Amino acid sequence: MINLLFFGRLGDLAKDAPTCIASSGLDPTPLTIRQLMMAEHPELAEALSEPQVLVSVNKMVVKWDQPLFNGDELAFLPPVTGG
Amino acid sequence: MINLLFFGRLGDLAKDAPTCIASSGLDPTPLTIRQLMMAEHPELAEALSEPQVLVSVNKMVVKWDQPLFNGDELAFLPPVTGG
Amino acid sequence: MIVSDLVCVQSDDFSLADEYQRLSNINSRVGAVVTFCGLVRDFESSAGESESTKVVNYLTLQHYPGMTENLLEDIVTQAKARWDLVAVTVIHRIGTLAPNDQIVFVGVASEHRKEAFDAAQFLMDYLKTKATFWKKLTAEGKEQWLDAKLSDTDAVVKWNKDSHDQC
Amino acid sequence: MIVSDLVCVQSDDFSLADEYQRLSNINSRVGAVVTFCGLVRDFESSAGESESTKVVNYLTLQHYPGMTENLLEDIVTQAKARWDLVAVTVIHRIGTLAPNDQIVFVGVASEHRKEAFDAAQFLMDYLKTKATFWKKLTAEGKEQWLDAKLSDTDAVVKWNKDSHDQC
Repeated sequence: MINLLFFGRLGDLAKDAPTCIASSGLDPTPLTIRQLMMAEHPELAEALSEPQVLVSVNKMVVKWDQPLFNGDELAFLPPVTGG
Repeated sequence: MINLLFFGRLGDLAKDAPTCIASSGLDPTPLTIRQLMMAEHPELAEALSEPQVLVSVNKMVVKWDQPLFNGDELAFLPPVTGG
Repeated sequence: MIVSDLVCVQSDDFSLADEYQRLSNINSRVGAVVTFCGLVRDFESSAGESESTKVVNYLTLQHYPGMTENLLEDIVTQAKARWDLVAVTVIHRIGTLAPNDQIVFVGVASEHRKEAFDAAQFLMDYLKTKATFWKKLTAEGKEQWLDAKLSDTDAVVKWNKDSHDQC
Repeated sequence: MIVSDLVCVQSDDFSLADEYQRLSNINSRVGAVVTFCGLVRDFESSAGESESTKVVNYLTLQHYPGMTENLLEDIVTQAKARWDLVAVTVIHRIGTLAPNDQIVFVGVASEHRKEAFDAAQFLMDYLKTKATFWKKLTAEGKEQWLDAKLSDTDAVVKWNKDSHDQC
């Protein structure tokens, strides 16, 4: 399984989205997982596609085509607003 | 009378120098007063001649040829080292 | 990050006096301590809405536990590589904050003032744009996630530029 | 200088906590407070003597009463003309100070952080080169008036340059 985290405004849109997803089968990447969301969570998938959204795997920012493995923690990060 | 103040290292050299000087007679300026010191306080006069030394009259920095008047407070200011 | 540095994400408030005490007493090399405290203001101009201002009820700060601490420690390490610093503290609060509450503390102790000023400003600029915090504003009864500010992004670009060509 | 600003030359110590309290509570516009504290270090490298370092016994700070306060108020007025600031505090101690003692405090409260950082640094740079203070160092039993540092003069030149051509 790959664990999914959604922060900031993405968290509000992801209330009904899965918190994990099977890692078998499709050679998963952040991009393919985003595409998978399109069918059942189109509003979320659209928000994830905004160019400022970053993805991290196991708390490190990665590219959207980073291969994912069983047990990975994938997080979707809208632009940060700390301080 | 013109009151004289010497700060920092100049104060140490001015221990025996006058604390005031008659304003009558010589159209006094900081420069003429410094020149007057030359005879009796040559070490002090030399220190006052260093290019970094500034003069103030009544707590405002002025040029060395500023005319002085009775009651003025003339101060000799070596480079400041606050903070 | 070495033992003299401190990075903390917490819901509790912090005390400037305590943090200053720690920084100024670390060792006798310290000649300069610069501190920055960020406070919640009671209005927030939203650039998208023609600079209208709203009365803030409260801010809710969310973060990504673990990742945030890593990023803050990384920023501190970068600052210490760039300037000769004695000690650094970064504290960021999370949870619900009201107007006038303290949000963020950055403190830098160094021998000379320029290093402390530059490093504190660098830490704040990076923290604003890199650390995984998100702010939700509740104002006039409505909730809204805040957008990143362009001026904050520009502030970081400046530091990257500085490291290439000093002007 | 307006009533929200404070300039003080005193032999008494100051409390960072009290000064921060005053600045952060002046009004609800304040979103950023930057403070600088200068401390007496226990060594003083004298550039003239091939960077040798001496153990400091104490520093004696002299100033020109009346003129110093005027100059500090003038520097504060300049800073407030240059940046949008809510409140400023400048405190400088005089008399005999030991290693680790606090010498100088500058605090700036503003809406946004950049103004507070820039103004605090400007105030320190000007204070160092313009305000009528003189330091006598007593180290290893010998008294010596300290020389002005070239780096401090350079720091002020930078601000004058900034006002002409921003880079």
